[in-house]
Amino acid sequence: MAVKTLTIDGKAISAREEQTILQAARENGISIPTLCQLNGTSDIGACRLCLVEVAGIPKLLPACVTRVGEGMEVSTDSERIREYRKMIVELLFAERNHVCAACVENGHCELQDLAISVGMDHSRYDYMNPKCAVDITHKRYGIDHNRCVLCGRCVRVCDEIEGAHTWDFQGRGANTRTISDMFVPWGQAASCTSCGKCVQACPTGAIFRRGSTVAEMQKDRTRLDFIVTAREKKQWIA
Amino acid sequence: MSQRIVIDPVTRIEGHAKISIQLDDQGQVEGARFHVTEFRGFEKFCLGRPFWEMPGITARICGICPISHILGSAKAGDAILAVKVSEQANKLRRLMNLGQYVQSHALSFFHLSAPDFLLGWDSDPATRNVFGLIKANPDLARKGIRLRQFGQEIISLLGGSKIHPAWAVPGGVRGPLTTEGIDWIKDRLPEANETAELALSLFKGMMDKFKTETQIFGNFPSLFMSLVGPDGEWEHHDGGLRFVDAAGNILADHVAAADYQTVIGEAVEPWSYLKFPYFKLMGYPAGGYRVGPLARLNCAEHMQTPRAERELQEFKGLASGSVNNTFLYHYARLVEIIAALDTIEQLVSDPDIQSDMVRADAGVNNLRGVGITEAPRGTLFHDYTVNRDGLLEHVNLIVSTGQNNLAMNRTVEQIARHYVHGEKIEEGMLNRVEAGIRCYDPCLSCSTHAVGQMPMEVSLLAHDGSVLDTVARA
Amino acid sequence: MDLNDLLEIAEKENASAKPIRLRCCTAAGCLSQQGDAVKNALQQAVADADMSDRVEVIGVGCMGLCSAGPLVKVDPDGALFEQVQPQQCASIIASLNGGGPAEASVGSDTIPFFSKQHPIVLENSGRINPERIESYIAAGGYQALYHSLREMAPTDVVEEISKSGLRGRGGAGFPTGLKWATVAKMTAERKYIVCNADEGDPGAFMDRSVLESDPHRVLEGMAIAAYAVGATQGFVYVRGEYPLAIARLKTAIQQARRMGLLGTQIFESPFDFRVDLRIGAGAFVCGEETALLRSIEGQRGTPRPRPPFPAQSGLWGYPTLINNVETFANIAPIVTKGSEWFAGIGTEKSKGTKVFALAGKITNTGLIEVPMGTPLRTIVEEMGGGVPNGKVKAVQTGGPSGGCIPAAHLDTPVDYESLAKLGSIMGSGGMIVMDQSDNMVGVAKFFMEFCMDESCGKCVPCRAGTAQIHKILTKVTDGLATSADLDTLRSLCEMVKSASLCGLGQSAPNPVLSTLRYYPDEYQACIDGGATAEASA
Amino acid sequence: MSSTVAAPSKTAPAGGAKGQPSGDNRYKMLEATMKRHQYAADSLIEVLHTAQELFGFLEVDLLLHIAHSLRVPPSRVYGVATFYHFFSLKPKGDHTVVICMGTACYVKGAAQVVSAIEALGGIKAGETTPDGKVSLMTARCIGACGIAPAVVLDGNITGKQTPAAVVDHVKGWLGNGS
Repeated sequence: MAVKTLTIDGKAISAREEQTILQAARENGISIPTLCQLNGTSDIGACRLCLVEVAGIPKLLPACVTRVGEGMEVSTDSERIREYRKMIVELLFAERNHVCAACVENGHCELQDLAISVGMDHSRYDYMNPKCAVDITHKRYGIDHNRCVLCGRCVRVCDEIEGAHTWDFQGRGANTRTISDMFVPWGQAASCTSCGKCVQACPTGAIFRRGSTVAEMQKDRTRLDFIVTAREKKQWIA
Repeated sequence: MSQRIVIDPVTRIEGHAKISIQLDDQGQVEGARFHVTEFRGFEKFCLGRPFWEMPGITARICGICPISHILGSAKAGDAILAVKVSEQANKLRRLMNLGQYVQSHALSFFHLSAPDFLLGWDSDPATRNVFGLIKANPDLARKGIRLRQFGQEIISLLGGSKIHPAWAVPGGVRGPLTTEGIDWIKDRLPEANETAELALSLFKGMMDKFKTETQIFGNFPSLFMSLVGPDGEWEHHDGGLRFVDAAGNILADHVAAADYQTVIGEAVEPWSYLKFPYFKLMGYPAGGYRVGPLARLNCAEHMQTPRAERELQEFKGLASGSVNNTFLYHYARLVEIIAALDTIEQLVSDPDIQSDMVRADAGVNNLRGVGITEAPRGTLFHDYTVNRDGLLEHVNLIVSTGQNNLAMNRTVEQIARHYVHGEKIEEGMLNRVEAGIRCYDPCLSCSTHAVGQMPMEVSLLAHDGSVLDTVARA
Repeated sequence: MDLNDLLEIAEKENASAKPIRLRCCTAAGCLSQQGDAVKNALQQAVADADMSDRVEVIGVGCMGLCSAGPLVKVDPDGALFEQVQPQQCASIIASLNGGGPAEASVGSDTIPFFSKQHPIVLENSGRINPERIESYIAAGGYQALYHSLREMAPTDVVEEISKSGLRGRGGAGFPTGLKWATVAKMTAERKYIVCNADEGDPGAFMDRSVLESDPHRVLEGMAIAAYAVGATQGFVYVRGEYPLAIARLKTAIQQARRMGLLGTQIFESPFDFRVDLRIGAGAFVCGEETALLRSIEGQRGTPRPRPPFPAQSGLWGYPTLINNVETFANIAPIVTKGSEWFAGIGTEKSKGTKVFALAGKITNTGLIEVPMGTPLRTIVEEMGGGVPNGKVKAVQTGGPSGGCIPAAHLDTPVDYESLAKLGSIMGSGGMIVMDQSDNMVGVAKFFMEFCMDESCGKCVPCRAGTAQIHKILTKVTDGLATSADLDTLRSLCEMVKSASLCGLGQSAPNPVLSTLRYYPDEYQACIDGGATAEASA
Repeated sequence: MSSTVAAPSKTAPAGGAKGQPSGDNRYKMLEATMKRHQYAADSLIEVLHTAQELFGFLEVDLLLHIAHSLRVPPSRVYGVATFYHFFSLKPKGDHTVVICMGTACYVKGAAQVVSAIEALGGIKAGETTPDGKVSLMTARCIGACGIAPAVVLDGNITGKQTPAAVVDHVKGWLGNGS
């Protein structure tokens, strides 16, 4: 197991060579904001919130997929990065119809936490006000596309951990929508095992337990971690 | 020469009132209109949302009585789930509503109206507010503030926050009251009782002084409506609808929530965003009715506790039939604080209040649900139609201010007739118009936005429509 | 099949050629102007005049000057007929037979449009019949492949390409030899070659023309690459919008396979190489290599972060070499004529030639191939003939990823570095000329709408950022924007450029940034003066 | 906005694709294509191309059939079919007019051609007239920049077009529907 030494925000750390900057940072108590990243599923580098600066490389690099390197000087909190993060969060808020005050996830939402952490008090961009539907045809769960940030966690958790691949995206660009099966209402998606992993994976109030009232929905990520760890370490095989 | 007076709105749309006073060609008040320009579009905004979210969403309609919306909405949700909430849950909901009565009524009396009573209608507007009151009568002001806090704290202990706790949910409530909460309430009850009694005796003692106001601040016969219990007792959350007329005759009784439209119609007037509900059997506008504390006392035959019952009967002694004086809303409000405190005392001693069996789980079993509750300022209706998944397809909200709308118009008109002289709007008149409206404690944000002053615009209009004078308050 | 067979085919093909040959352009541009009817009419006229023994009419690929199509060229005397109508064909044939001057308008191949060209990629275009492999072989085709397989080690081939200085013609200009060497070095049980023919830049049609005019050239380049890096399977990913190119590629693959130039044991060597077509389905982002790979795998064409680069982990996780059409088309000549010859053309850092598609407000629209470093002015004013009845305002290069170069910079030599310095890019080679009537804010908005619609939606800066940029630009053109909006626009463009996942998003703001840089007055005018008409003809 | 150059098949699935696949010759041809690709999941796009050629558009049941045959999750098939503008999940009109909106065509006035046809047909780009006669589409550069603006009428590329000329042509389609 080769070890690399590097600095993150001036702090000298060592990391295993197969680790990403994000993993190394987290192990050393340095927090880098993420949204699409979900432990146990593949990293896609889509939300761009974990972009970091690496000395000598002009491009910003996504910490979730960039491997550590010997002598790397990583900066996770420059003024430029902070500003970009804030812009990205503002773009997300302007893109769909997020109304925190009336949201099931209010107070427990990763997007809301991000907004607070980047110091966003309003979005400088115009609200797009897209027409988005709420689908609560599933017996136990619901999805409100107004609150979806298209992070794809539900798609990956369903495909990679549950193995059902009920979720996917349809369309593209700003018209991308999360869909179940052949764009049928969730309740009619034959492939859904109702396992609820997507509910736990969703960072916002987009996927929720049916019957949830405002601010009542709280995701429990440890349940996913448990399954992933148990599987990776084959804890279920005697 | 005919003229018109406009008390015109206000700089800010939301929660601001515009009042126009129309003069005839003799320069006499011909009529007055209280235009509510407040329009939040909640009924449209909610469409497509799951009904479970409605308690949280509709709580945003108003920062003053969110509890009523939460409770009304939760009850409509109960109906859609087709569940009967557990006794325990219902007691908790009732407790929260009573907490709200205490805080809202205390706010109305001590913070908003007391400066007029104690400092005088024509005192300097700059000090005619709660701060002036603190200066003039610090002990009373402090007591009032603490009484309000007591009510707020009950809400907070139950819901976890004072303003928008979406704690009542379709099927019940999210959780019970803790032992610490019960102890706290029990500790503070004696003080609250003392303040309430003090306020009531203070008001009774001033009744003679307020003869003019009692006569001209909306003194007219009308119908009254509220919820009453099975035996016609005072009710703030359950029971059925009762209509009584000015003479105290019962016109309709024990109307179930789901049947409200058999007795209530809603008219629309082009000059106001508010709808005008009326008693169907008498048509519009003859069927206009009043709701709120005065209506509840007029509709109720009895109170549930001896102390409150004594007060009710004394109050009822003021008139042979219904008490028709709008100014006596203030009196009724104080009686209700007494009743609320008595009931709170009963509830916190009930072991059910600590039960955790407080939430029924169910799917969509009815496509329509109506929830009615008595908000401090009057009866509140939440009427939802959902699709089979529980997404809202139609929403009808009838709020107390809407139901008092006709009465508020008549009140403004009566005050104007008495106080408008000539073509200028005088401060004394302005304050009395405001006080007349304030009797109803209307659910406009304006009733609290400014310290003791309602943000509104009043215009005086000549017969030909030209504006003679306008006074705007922000 | 060996070299002798090749030469034999070539000889036979040349011998069968009739003394007079009329070459008719049958590429998409001329076809859309009745090019096929002209060809048929010529054939009929030849038959009618009973001249079939010495005159033949052949369909060839693009001759370049699309604005003058349909084009007919007569060999060997070199007469060029422009805008030929079917009814003029009899007269043309009659003129060959001494019947006096033809009625058709006569062009000249000595005008700068032709004379300043240096055809390497396009050397066969407009000369050979793209639907006959024999025609390609007669022009020396597949000899480079033979030469590579039989006389060079794979490492020699990579070395030769490296020495030539060839850089990727898809836009970014990555050194081709380096890419090949990376794939060659990988040890894997399988490797792939992919030809990126998803020419999506609006205003660019070089690759389409090459595929329609000389498809075997591309296949031969791919085969040489496969040999050099050790791949056995290739894919041509071609736009669905190019039905003719697809048809000709299909024919070409079939013919090559039948002759044993693709398939197993090519030229009786142990080298196997199979090529399959993959048809794109209308997604600009699939021009991005990782998105293209996803698309070949039958998935949504969303890019992924690099590294790993396709050269390390590409199709199905195997090392994959991706080059674009024009890059592959350069391979055979380099192998045949040597890296030194190639390196002698162009500039120090940009070797060889580049094909450009000239379009927009310019007299001579069409395809040209010039040495790298040719000044923009030569291309636009001399070869392109400038703007008809007007002045050049700007030249847009690089499509939606590029920028607008103002007329003041026309003397810039066209190479990768110089264009980048001006805030544009070489791109795949589209050049759209704009005149004074074009509103640059409208142009920027046009490109942003394109990028917004083509964003795959995966990463937030591109998905939500392009939509916001477009919204702000709409405010600007509608006369509703303020100076503060321009600041928001600028900062948003910078963020989208720096933070997007793939090249589409990273370059999407270029048209806005370059017009903001060179035409701030036009933005300001929109703010000061209200709504402005968008660019129009 | 869907873009295509090839003329669509004029035969929409009779009674939808729901019928007995075995009784429909087009299903046999589709089957042959899938077989040629050995029912590999990665041939999805190729198979969708074939299906659209055969059926004119991709109905949901047809997509489900493909999903089952290639053993690809239905949501992925739908996701792919809607990602690419070439694929249409709705039937196209009897005639199609595709207006190239590439840069060269844009600067030569393609937008005006689009507006003219939108006004004539009362439809937006990407839509089909209510009578099902004409579908209007825009394309991302068909590579005919030399003859801009280019318009593809029922699969035939025409160059140097004007709004009036295209309107005349489309009027003919709308008039007699043939």
